[in-house]
Amino acid sequence: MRRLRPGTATDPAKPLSFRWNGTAFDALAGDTLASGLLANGVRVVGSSVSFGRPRGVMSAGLEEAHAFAQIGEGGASEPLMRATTVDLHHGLVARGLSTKGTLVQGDDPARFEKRHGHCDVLVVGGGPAGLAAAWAASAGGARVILVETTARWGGALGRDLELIDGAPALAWVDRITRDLAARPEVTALRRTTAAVSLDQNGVVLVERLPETTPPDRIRPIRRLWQVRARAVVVATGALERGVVFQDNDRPGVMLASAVRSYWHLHGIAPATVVLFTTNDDGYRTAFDLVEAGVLVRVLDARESIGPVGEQARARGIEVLSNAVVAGTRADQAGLLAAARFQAGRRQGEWPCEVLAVAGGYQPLLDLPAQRPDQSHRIVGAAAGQWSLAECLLDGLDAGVAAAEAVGFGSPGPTRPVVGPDWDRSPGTTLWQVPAPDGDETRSFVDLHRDVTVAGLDRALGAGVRSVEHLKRYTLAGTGIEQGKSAKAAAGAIASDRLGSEKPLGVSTGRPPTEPIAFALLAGRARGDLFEPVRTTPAHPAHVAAGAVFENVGQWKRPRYFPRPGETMAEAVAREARAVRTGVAIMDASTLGKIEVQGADAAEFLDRLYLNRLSSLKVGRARYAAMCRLDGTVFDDGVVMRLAPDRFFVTTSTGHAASVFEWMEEWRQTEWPDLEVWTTSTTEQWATYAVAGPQARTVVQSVAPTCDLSREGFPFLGVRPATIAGIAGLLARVSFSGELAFEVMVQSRHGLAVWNALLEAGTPLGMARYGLEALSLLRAEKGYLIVGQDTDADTSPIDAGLGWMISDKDFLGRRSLEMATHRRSDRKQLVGFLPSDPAIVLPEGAQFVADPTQPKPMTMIGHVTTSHPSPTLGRSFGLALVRGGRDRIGHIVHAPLEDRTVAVEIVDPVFYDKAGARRDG
Amino acid sequence: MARLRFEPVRDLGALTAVRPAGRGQGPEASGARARALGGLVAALGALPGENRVASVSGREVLWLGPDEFLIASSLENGSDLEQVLRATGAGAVIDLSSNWVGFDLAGDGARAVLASGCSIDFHPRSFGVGSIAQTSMARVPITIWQRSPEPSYRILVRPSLASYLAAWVADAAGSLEAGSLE
Amino acid sequence: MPEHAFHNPDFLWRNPDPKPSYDVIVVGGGLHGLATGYYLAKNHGIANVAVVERAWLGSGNAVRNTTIIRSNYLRDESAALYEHSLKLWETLAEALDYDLLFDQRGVLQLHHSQADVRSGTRLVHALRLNGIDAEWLDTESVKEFCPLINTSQDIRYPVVGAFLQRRGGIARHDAVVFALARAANRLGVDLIQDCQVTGFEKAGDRVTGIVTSKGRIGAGRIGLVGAGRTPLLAAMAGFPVPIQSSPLQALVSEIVDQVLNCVVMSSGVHVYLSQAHKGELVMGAGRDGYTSYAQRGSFHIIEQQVADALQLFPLFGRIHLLRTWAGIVDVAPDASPIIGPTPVENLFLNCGWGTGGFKATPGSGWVFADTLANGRPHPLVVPFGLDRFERGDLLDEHGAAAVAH
Amino acid sequence: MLQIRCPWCGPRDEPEFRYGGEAHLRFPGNEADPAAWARFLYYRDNPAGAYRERWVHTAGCRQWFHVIRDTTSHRILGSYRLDEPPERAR
Ligand SMILES: Cc1cc2nc3c(=O)[nH]c(=O)nc-3n(C[C@H](O)[C@H](O)[C@H](O)COP(=O)(O)OP(=O)(O)OC[C@H]3O[C@@H](n4cnc5c(N)ncnc54)[C@H](O)[C@@H]3O)c2cc1C
Ligand SMILES: NC(=O)c1ccc[n+]([C@@H]2O[C@H](COP(=O)([O-])OP(=O)(O)OC[C@H]3O[C@@H](n4cnc5c(N)ncnc54)[C@H](O)[C@@H]3O)[C@@H](O)[C@H]2O)c1
Ligand SMILES: Cc1cc2nc3c(=O)[nH]c(=O)nc-3n(C[C@H](O)[C@H](O)[C@H](O)COP(=O)(O)O)c2cc1C
Ligand SMILES: [Zn+2]
Repeated sequence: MRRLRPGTATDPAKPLSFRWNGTAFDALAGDTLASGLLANGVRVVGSSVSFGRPRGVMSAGLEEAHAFAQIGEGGASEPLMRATTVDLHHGLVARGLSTKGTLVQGDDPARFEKRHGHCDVLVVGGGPAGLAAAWAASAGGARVILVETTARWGGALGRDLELIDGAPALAWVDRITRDLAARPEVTALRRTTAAVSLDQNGVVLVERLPETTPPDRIRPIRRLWQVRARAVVVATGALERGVVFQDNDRPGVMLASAVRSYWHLHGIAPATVVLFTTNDDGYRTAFDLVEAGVLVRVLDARESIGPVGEQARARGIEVLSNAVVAGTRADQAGLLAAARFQAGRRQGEWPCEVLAVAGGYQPLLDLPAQRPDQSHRIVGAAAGQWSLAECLLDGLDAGVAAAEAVGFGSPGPTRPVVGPDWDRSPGTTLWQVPAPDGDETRSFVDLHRDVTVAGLDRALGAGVRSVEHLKRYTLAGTGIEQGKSAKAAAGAIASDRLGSEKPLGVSTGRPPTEPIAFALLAGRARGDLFEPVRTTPAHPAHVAAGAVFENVGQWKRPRYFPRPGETMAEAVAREARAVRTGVAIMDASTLGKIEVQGADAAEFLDRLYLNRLSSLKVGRARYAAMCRLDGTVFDDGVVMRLAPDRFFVTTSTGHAASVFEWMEEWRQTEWPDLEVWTTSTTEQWATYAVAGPQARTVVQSVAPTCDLSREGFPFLGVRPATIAGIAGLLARVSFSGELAFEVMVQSRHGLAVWNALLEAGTPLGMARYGLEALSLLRAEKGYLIVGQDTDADTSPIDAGLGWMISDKDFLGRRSLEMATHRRSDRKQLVGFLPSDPAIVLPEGAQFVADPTQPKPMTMIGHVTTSHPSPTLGRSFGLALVRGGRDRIGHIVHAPLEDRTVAVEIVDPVFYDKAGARRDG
Repeated sequence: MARLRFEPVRDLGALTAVRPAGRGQGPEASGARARALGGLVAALGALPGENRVASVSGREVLWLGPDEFLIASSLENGSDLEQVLRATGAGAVIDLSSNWVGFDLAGDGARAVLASGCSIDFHPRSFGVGSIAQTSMARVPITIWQRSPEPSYRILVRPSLASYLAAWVADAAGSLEAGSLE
Repeated sequence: MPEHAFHNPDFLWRNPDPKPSYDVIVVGGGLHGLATGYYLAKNHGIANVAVVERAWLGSGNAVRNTTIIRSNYLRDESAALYEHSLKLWETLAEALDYDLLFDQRGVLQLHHSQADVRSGTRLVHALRLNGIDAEWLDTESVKEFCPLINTSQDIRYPVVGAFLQRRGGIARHDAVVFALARAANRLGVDLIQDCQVTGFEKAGDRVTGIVTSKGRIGAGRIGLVGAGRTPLLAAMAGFPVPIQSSPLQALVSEIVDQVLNCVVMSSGVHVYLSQAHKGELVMGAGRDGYTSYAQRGSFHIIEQQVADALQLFPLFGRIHLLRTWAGIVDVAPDASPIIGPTPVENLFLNCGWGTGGFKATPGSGWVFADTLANGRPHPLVVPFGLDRFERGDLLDEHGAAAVAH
Repeated sequence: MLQIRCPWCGPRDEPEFRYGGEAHLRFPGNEADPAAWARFLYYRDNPAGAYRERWVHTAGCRQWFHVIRDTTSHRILGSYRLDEPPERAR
């Protein structure tokens, strides 16, 4: 094929060049990669996946099953692009592929973005039906989005020479698109494919933005739209079908409509064409190419060729009726050289450069097929309307109806006059021409997956009767174009060969209608924007102090604060020692905080927590825990009573959201009569724990007016206080067992107060401590961390929180009364001491009673927390152990990979059992 | 003309949440509710309708849900407001001044930037001056309302998530300037 | 045969009309139903068996799963069951005389937080003592084992470690359907497709047959293996099941050169993926929250899982999403299967495999065939009975692996 | 992706909501017998067809409400407030 003139889609004033398999070629703006290759006489684009046969361009659109290319270079290289849907730009680099792509390591500078869109009416497809629908729908002011996957409007009108209102149809297209552009509420997007159909009239669009080689780092090259429409009109048209015959995959065998497209849109034509048609529409290709001086001969599968065929003969075109292509002959390179035909009893061979196949049209319904029960309006060729006049009217009517359905009138559009209409008689349905020699191993049904009629036969012979098994046995329809052209053929040919009266149909269609790059699906959510990092007000100070951070959900929390040269173990030991012997400070701002207010607040909390909180006095705090309904531990925290009708509740960092939601759920759905309200105040407050024997001194120096004495501010007291000049709250709660104050100030002052506390503590050598030291300190006191020392089976009784359970009702109580919760072999939280005090057991290590038993061993528990303790001068830990409390004082064994460690089960409180130190 | 302005709100003032008393059904509850709402109207000058913002005497009263309002006021009248509201017999009053930080987003490109991460329709036909929504932007929870037809929007976001949201918006604004987001 | 096409046998199965009655009817022609039919004939000599399937064999989750096979479950009861299954996988291709492309390329479960690490190490220790292979890998070793993974510590959720089950891997799911069906068919089991069960016939509390779209069929014993549609079947039989049916989605890319040498799962960054034999990437994430029988899910789940995957595999940026789909999975409150007798005599239940039953295929068929043949639960499944919910003895697997596939 | 109408805020995309399963369940109280308790904890209706279910608008007004949705098509027949009867679904 050669370019004989510019086409309607190409701009001779804008030449460009691109590289294909290392060679530079010239083309024009408006070319696709496929037209660019054809214009340069490139006939072989790649090779077939199973048999390595040469393959060329067979279509002009999204149904392309041959011409796959790897586009771009380095990290920006993109595999398996259909040459027919890639718009050429200057400098583009591409190479041909079989059906396997390549991934290339390297930086990909390209950007991809996403966007939400909203409209009254979404019209998919910019052919005559879609244009008419969008035009009519938007006339009354409705918001309309119109999308077209190719670079140009008009759909079939680009390849079919038609007249509308007495002028070439493309003039009508221009007029309509100009009207649309002038309407402010219309968004008309070319190079945009409707790819995914969502429930409730959502549609995901893929928009291709202008690209450069190499890509720049700012302008996105593709955009994923998520559109919500109030009505959707589908005008996606129809695809021309091929016909399966022997050696139907040769480069040069093309769809007749594609041959016509390349001629009209790109000015490209072959020297000789054999048209194999089953219908009148195919003759358009013959007529248009003859005018271009191409030698055209026609094989018409119908018994009688009808008036259009007669017209062709009258124009000097050789036409054989009752004629089919039985096979093709190739030259030495495997390229099409001739079509072998059978016409009645006559057999023969016509040499040709292109064999154009017109097998009739198949509505393209891959979008609505994704949600069969959606109420999309399907119009035009997609709805089986074959004449332009019908397509236009169908589109106009659907546009008006859609606008009216969403409350917009329409001025009653004028109906365009089409004509003279293309004279046509219905075609004959022909899916396959049997191979004359009976060898169907080269009659390709799915050209992409190399599935042949012989392959279908094999599947049927094996007992396959469902089109879905057929697909999975042969792989027909599983390629890049998802069988847009092959699926129907596979089902029809198989039905035919089975002689079954019930057609097998087509295999299920799924999203997306065109492949979507992973990078586009991620959009901006990559790198730093992948997911939020949540930081506390004092975060900059932690960074400056050299903290090592840990991800806790989305939060960054200091794990420890190493001094130069310190290992983690050393830093943690130092931090913990500071708490035990001096003073240290930790940022606890990520704790969840909830304010519960209202006359029934106390009753509400009583129903949620194990403990009775209505008895809590104003100005006092209580450690409290709650269960799930199944009686397992959900969360723990401190409940503080600020006023008779006001409580301040803390939750663990990880459960802040779920506890809040849990409270709201019960408040709204079960207890709508309680006068109570909950508000999440997690970020209203910055919270710092100042812990250690010297804590009082430090806090006193920033809260000079507050009575912090042992008597004046007893353990579990809560009171408003001015801290470093900022009004806040002080609470005497302790998770380390030492004297400790929890300082709460509004988070906007958090950093300043943190710095003030640090400054106040400096003379006393106050340390910062992180999560590791915290975990160690609290474990020495036997305080559990929900989720670490408990799992999905642990009840509060198992966890040693049974003392909290009051005689009132609370959520989960019913489950705790079940027999299973009273079993003595439940896993209970206990302490343990390795027999060798230098051995720190790994967390997660399992305990057995008898270490000599063969595998699978009977495990009786596992380590939940394990540390070396500078305070105890030895290793220790917490564990969940079957019947653990009865095993206190007994030895169990932890078989590790390289040795077995004996450990003694002990009470979980290791330090200051009497609780003497918390008052300082 | 600047196509887009995006800046942190330096002084967001005081934010006070209020929940009218009178939950549940029955005449007693609805009486309490009517009294609470009446008290709030008296104290604030007006209450907004559903999904609306009422701006009265320098305060903005935001509808957040069927039983929740958030009042944004300058810091000075903020602190006594809490007492005033409590005195109206409202069910719950709570200071949230530090629970949120604010951004203002304004200009031609504002809607396009919002559309890069928020699924709400900001077209003037469905969201105009005085409209408010709690939703998410870039998967971060936000409260957003339109303050002028320019359009200009105020966005509240949790302090811990503010820098992420700002980075997202800056990135989207970059695309906008490059001419791709229009 | 080139690697992207498969070798399928010349004969798979007969397509018989149902007989008036069978000794055993298995309702559900998925993997577990087919395996049950196969083992009834093979292990118990009961060949007067029908497997009835409402659509085509495998049309449920059998053809929809991401094919991850492993046995590294935390609970002793689960570990025993899945390990039994994994051992059967190791000889299944030979037993069925069919290349299942069972490939023990290793399953790597990545951890991204200290909390993850804790549950991961717990699992490794438990598995070792249960005699199941498990290795803990630090970040360096992860990089070595699977160089494609981004182990940079600068990403949002860096990899802090992983555990590896080398005996884990993937198989070709369609081949397993074909192979089990062919083997069952060979042993005389009738595979009856397009045969929807619409009711049960009972004599008192005893079930005596099924009512189907192809008429009534009598049965001695009946096994329900209907996966996502179990609640509907149970309702027909007159008892409830604690199952939620919801969509679980998966996706594939187009075919690219082999680059990924193992199965990668990540709980913190919610995704699991592998590269199938043809070369497509196969990927899944968590299930959609809502109840559904529509075999499709919500697209934002797909978008999120792909963004997650790109954190770990930046190389996949320009790969294309080719196809997405969903299966309807049956999930019990504790995410463990339910196997055993039902309140109806002679009617047995096998369901609740949820998001992770592909790996259990041979094991499930084995124990369920035994249960049906003997009319009492196989010893391995005693803890998995329907009665555990009333007792409160749940078998929660969530604790161990946040993703259970 | 579903689009759900919050009775308070109007139609919003699914990620703004959290699913709450079967609607109109009654908490049997802590006196329930074991069977009734297990029912309440673990058993939910799972119809193929119209399903009354609960959702909560977590990213919006945080209100719980009811939705009637067809589980075979995802078509939503309406939503209604907690204090409204199903007939009021819109
Ligand atoms: C996306 C996805 C990914 C997964 N990934 C994995 C994984 O990586 N690893 C893993 O181990 N597991 C995975 N699973 C889970 C696994 O697929 C299932 O647990 C397993 O397939 C269930 O067993 P089955 O094959 O017998 O079920 P199904 O194939 O669903 O079989 C049930 C059969 O019963 C039939 N049936 C139902 N009702 C009737 C009726 N009334 N009459 C007649 N027949 C009926 C159905 O049509 C169906 O064919 C995944 C599942 C999904 C959906
Ligand atoms: N004579 C015949 O046998 C015959 C058969 C079929 C069609 N036709 C002619 O074709 C025309 C049909 O008009 P029409 O408007 O219905 O169809 P059309 O084919 O003209 O237009 C459909 C448009 O939708 C686009 N499209 C397809 N899928 C898309 C997607 N997912 N997203 C975005 N865009 C997508 C296509 O690129 C195309 O431009 C008429 O002129 C008719 O006469 C004739
Ligand atoms: C492991 C695996 C690999 C798959 N590979 C492909 C593939 O290469 N091409 C394809 O179109 N579909 C592929 N699929 C998806 C199936 O085509 C199909 O979507 C899936 O079996 C669900 O069936 P349904 O979509 O017909 O409902 C694959 C599925 C699985 C489970
Ligand atoms: Zn709402």
